[in-house]
Amino acid sequence: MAECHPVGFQWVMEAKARGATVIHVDPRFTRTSAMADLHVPLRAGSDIAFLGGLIRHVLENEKYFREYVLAYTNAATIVSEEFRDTEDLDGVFSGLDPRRRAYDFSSWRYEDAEVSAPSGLQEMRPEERDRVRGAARGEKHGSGGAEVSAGPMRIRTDETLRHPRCVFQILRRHFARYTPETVERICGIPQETFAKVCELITENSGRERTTAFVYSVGWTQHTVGVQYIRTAAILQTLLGNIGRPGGGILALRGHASIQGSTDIPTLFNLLPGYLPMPHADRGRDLEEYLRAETVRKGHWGNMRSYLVSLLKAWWGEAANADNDFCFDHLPRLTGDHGTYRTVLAQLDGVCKGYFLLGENPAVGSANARLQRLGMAKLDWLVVRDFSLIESATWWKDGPEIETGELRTEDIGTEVFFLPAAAHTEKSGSFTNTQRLLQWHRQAVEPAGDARSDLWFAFELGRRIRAKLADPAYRERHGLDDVEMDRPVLELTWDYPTEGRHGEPDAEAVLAEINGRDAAGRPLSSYLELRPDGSTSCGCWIYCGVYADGVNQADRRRPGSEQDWVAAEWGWAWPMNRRILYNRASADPAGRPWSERKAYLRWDESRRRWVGPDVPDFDPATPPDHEPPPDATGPEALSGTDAFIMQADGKAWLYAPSGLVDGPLPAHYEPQESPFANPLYGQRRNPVRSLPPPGREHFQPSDGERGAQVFPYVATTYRLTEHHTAGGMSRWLPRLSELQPEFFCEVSPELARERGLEHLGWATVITARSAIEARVLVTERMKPLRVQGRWLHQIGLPYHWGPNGLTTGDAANELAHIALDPNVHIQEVKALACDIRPGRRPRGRALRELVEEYRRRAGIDEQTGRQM
Amino acid sequence: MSDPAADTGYADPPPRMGFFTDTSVCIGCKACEVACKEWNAIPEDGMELTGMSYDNTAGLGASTWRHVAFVERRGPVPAGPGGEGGEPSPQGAATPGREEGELRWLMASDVCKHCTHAACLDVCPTGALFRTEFGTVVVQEDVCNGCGYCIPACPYGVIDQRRGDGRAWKCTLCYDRISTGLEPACAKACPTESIQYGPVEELRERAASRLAALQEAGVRQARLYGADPDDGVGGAGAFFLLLDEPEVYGLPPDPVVTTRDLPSMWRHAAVAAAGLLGAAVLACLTGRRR
Amino acid sequence: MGWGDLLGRWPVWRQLTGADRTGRGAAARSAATDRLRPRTADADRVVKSICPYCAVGCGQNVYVRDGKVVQIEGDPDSPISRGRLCPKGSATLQLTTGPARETRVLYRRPHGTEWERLDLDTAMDMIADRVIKARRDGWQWTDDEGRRVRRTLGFASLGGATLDNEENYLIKKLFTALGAIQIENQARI
Amino acid sequence: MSPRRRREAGGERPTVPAAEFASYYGRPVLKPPVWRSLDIAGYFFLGGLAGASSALAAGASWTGRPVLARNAQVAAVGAVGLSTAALVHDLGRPARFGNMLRVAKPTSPMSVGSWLLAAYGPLAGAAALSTLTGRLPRLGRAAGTAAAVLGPAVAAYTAVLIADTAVPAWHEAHRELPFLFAGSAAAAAGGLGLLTVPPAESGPARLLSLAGAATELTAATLIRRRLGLVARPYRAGRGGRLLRAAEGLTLAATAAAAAAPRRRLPSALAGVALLTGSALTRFGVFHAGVDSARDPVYTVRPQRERLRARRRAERPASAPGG
Repeated sequence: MAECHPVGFQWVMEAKARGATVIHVDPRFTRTSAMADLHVPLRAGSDIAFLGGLIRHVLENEKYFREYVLAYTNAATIVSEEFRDTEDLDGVFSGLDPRRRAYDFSSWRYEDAEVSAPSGLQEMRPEERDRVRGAARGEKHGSGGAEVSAGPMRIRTDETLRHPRCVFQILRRHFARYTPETVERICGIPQETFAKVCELITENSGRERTTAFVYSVGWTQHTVGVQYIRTAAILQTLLGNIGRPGGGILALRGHASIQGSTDIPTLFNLLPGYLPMPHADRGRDLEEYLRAETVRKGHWGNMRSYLVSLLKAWWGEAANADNDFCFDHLPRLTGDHGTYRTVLAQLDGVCKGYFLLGENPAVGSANARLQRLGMAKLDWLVVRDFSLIESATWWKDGPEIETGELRTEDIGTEVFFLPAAAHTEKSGSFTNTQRLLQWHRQAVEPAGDARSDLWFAFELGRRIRAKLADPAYRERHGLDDVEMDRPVLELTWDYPTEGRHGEPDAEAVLAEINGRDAAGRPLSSYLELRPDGSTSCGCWIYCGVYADGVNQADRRRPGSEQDWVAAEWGWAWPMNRRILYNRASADPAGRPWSERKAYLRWDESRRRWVGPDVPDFDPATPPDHEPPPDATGPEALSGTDAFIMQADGKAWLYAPSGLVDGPLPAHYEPQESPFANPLYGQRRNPVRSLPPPGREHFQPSDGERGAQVFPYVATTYRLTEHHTAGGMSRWLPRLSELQPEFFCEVSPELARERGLEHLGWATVITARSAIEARVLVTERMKPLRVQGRWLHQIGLPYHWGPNGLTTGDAANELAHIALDPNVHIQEVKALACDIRPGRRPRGRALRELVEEYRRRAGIDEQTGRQM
Repeated sequence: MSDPAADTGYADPPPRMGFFTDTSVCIGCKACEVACKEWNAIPEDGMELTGMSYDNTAGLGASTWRHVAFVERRGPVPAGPGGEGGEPSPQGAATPGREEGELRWLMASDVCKHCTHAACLDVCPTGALFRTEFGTVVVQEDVCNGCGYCIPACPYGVIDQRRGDGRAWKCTLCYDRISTGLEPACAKACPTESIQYGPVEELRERAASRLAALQEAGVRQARLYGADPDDGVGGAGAFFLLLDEPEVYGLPPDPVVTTRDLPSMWRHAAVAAAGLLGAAVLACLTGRRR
Repeated sequence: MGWGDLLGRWPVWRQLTGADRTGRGAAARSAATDRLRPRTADADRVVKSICPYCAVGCGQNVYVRDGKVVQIEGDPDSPISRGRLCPKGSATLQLTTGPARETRVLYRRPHGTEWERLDLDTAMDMIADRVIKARRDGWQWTDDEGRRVRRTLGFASLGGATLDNEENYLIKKLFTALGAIQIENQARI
Repeated sequence: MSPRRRREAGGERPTVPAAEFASYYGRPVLKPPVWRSLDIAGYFFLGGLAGASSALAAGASWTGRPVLARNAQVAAVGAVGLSTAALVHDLGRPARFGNMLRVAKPTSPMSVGSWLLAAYGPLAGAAALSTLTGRLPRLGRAAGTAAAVLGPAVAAYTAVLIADTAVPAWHEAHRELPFLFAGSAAAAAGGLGLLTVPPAESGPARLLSLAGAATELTAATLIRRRLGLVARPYRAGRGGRLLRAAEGLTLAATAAAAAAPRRRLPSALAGVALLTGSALTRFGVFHAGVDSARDPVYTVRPQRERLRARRRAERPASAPGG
């Protein structure tokens, strides 16, 4: 955190000054470790074992927050008899179809939850389920949980937590094997260190104290990434650290508006506000879509209002009840259309045009070579950025030109480079890592041809619409299918413009996102959204950001004039709530768990929830409220259903649905690992997403022939001084001079073992490619004792590429594209590799070296693809 | 100790301003380096990978007025959780062949010390270096003729000549900013308040209490550097809390302003000059007699 | 200007006549030093902004003079950052005003070996044509199993995590209306 | 231990075990002078030659040695002219040379020197001009006398100039350096006399050079004796080599001058050797200083020892009461 979010880290330092203990768990010793009270180096890719060990400690030693767990979690819920755990099936859950490499998760459900319900995944044929799963359904829960039961809620519970099939007992059994000895064997964490962590975390949780977990892509970039976070969620929920001040699991995201780009997603599987993109199998019409996606209880119950309002925002007058509010204008998914699949589609010649909008995949995406080869097959490529990044110039001076794999003259891709406007040259909002929308105002006009992406999108749409509306153009280009173009032509696409360049007024767009009522007045909260088409709203969770016609994201009441929650700075979704699920900060009766950790409380005299934050709960629903039995949606929530987005109002220790790779996390080895899985016969995530054979080579893992060719583990990361793939740092002397060259970090022990010299060169090799880096020998890299052997890990900052003021090979050349099955994120945090002294070969010899390694390791099309 | 501004012709000067750099909370982010360069429009200072941990700046100079040092060093445990210090960390022991003790990664942002008795200022022949009303020491870029005298005079190796420019440059403690009540760029940017700006008197009190708190917490290695008005430079206007010996960070352990010995030098030179004159005269007189 | 004035500006004279006898302080000041002011003090406007790098969302004040950004620093009002910035945030002035920014459209024709110049209007028009064609070429009313999909696989988009919400909104809205589904950003990576 | 840790600066290793010496990656604590040796050591030499020559010239003039007086005056004015040129050449902004007289700072030897030069140069020039042209002899004589008084200051102040720095080898030698420089200046002026003046008039030059050489050698010996660790750059490295050469030349010249006082050739050779020796002395001192600034051991260890000694001295005093 000190490394990549230094300004956010001020609050950690402040907490530390007030007595907080800081533990840093990371394979590397970073600037964060330097500030931590305890640094716990662990093997990259072993966090589930580590967190699982903590869960076991909490359960076995009765360290969980019992009242909290009973009141707010599904610990007492009884799970279906059909469910079989990894305990029973040697590392897989019930429902695994080995042929299709996918789970049928009907057996994971709660007992008595109606399986014969008329909708949802349950009803689908298995093939359909696979396709829907492939479409990253799990991600729709970016703002809430999945469905558990389609019928009225009749959840069986055992408040004593003794029922063998209650979630609590399943948890105990599941995590029983995550003993400190196991943690030591898998993670390389000595038992005494682990004991210290257990002690610190449990001592600092409960009524009086809270522990917060902070993670970044060190957790997500794995083939079991989502389950990493699930494990932390289970632990934090058991300890009562969710929904309370000083608690939580905080994702530190790396881009100014990466949260915003998930909320208003430029993501294939989502519509704004985490509404799923319609799927061909469950989105034939609006009703089918809603049946499949809506849950009965909680705020997701109002999905129709959210979607219809979105359709109204997009298609305005054209959208009405008679035509399903233009639902059919939406394209449908049939599987994974994520960025790595797109690259494969480019290689296959299906995808012929590509926009890169402030993104540099030639450096920043896994298997960067594949990215470039994909771009070389395009008809056209549009790159919008500040400088000539690698993704704009690969056709001229990319690594494949050097190796001779590509020849500039042979590449047919037409490339447009369009200079982008900077944040000072346009107005707009960023959503930061804590869901806070903050407005930045335009300071100056962009120079030359530089324009905002708002201008670009608007102008492109304007031109396309004009062309499509022009009969002569249609005639000339043989555009005879009018129906195809209706969604574009009927789109509401009329924004006021301003300034020298005719930039669209960003506030007008924000107003559309916020939504309007039938009279065109701005809405003030998503509770006002209606399913009948009388409201429009471009992103329901952002509804209220333009309440009263005021840009709430631009609120700038100084922090010094506010309390510590600072609710009048910017605007947080939803409804300006700063801590989600904050109902849980009070006990079931509505009293704070402790005065020290007080946040919300039920004020009986005013009959309201009061506190420094907006309650993440109906403000007038008393703690003792019991909903009528036939209630649905938000009305079905009781006075203690603190987790209002969840289908049962509870925090899920066990996830009966929503995840495609298991209701509980289990430790799986990374796709490529020098170690076997000592916990289960199942080595890797059985349902991880792999590209089809022929595009990429994987390496053998421990126990397989050739595994010893790649005996080390490399992990990629960022440095304070640079930014992601370097587009915003490698061109700046100020930053480049601070970290002027690509390097790898190795321990003195590895340096000795492989003859690496400090400041010399090393070549790092995987089955994909070989890269060279200057060597930093440092004791900050520490060999770990894993399964009785010493493991050396190699640190690779991934900022570099061949362009800019500071250059170097891209670490992502080494990475493969085996993905997490829930969200399709690549595994770049734990890569088995080899390292040797000296620079890498040039030209054709580079590919020959990689070929040689593949031969030595016996790699073929099938290597690493076993389930 | 006297007020350096009052001693240099300022009637009723504002309080002396300075930096307290608390390295125990420095996270090595180098925001200070960049903020300084942005504000003062300082050119790039070399693109070399030094291999000195994460320090590729290497040191203060004409084009680097803030420099973050990175030291990887084994030592006793700083503060243990709950305050008990000195207890060996569980993670320290495991690697065979490595030294005992926990690995520490010390980071410290160095800067011009703005000495009470500033050698650079004393020896500057043009008055380019001068004492401001805030007691800080600043080079006037419109005056400096690049004689280079200030450079070896500085006991900390701070000021240097910028190649291609010829003049000497160093931290101005953002004289332009502080004149209008703004804080220096580095202190403003510093995410963790490792760099604190304020009246020197107040900073010294703050430093003393921070030191006491750290020592109480068992951080025995903590010490103040440059805060003592009785030291060899009369106390620094920019002083530090360090977690190891000063020389580990590249700082001199006991710097003394060279001009402290100047009177003695002049005396010796006077005797030598007189001797030379006398010898010349005497040689002529003696020669005549012969 | 008389000789008296000139003499009065000679620091030696000031040394002799003023309080700064040793010439190390007040007497040594130059006229430029006396005129020194922070460039932020002469800004025409201070524009409130947010740092464009990571997702902490630090507040920034952008100082503008004569239509140019002259300084960017932390906004002390922000309860998130309290006026502080990391090295990247502190380098925002160079990011936005430095010489590394390209300000002209560049074009590489198929099989071309060098960049060429193209005016923005032409470029936009060409891109619009290419989108229309790629969309149509990759159009699917139904997939190979006959399910209605109403989409195009002909073009894709990647990027957006450094863009504004409003920009992402228009991109998603337009591309979805065009039937494109391969719309992705850094959040997947 | 990673290879770079404890890496010490290049060059000579200190005699004391390295283990107790810590530094930041062996980097210098100080900034070595940016002065070019030819300019600045040259300036020291020429300034010394000029200053001592003026004194010698005045003495010669008063005692009726016109050739010696004239030659010394000319040498003084030539040397001071060259030295001023060297000084200006070494400036980062030569055009701003005039700023040297912007202030008058007793704390700055360079400021003092600038004013000295500003006064001395014209005087030396006037004296020489008067002698060469034969005009205004009285004024010329007065100027010569004044130059003779200022000349030794010009010769000696440069020692203060370098001693008044943080450079260990210079600062620690601040007592001896003025004598070294004055002696060296005397030797040079005497040497020039020996070289350019017939034996009949060169007696004072010989005597001055002998006195100068003796002073110089004594001062150098004292420096090496007294400075401990910091004397090392005066013995070893480039500075040490130059100083050894300088001493050899000076000794040889002294011997030659003393042995054959009346013979022109040996005298002239002695003069050349003295001049060269004097120049090498300044270059040697210059480089010894630069070397001592480059290696952090010369900065850190003496300071560390000083601290230790002070702590030892303080401890008993503060002991009562615990």
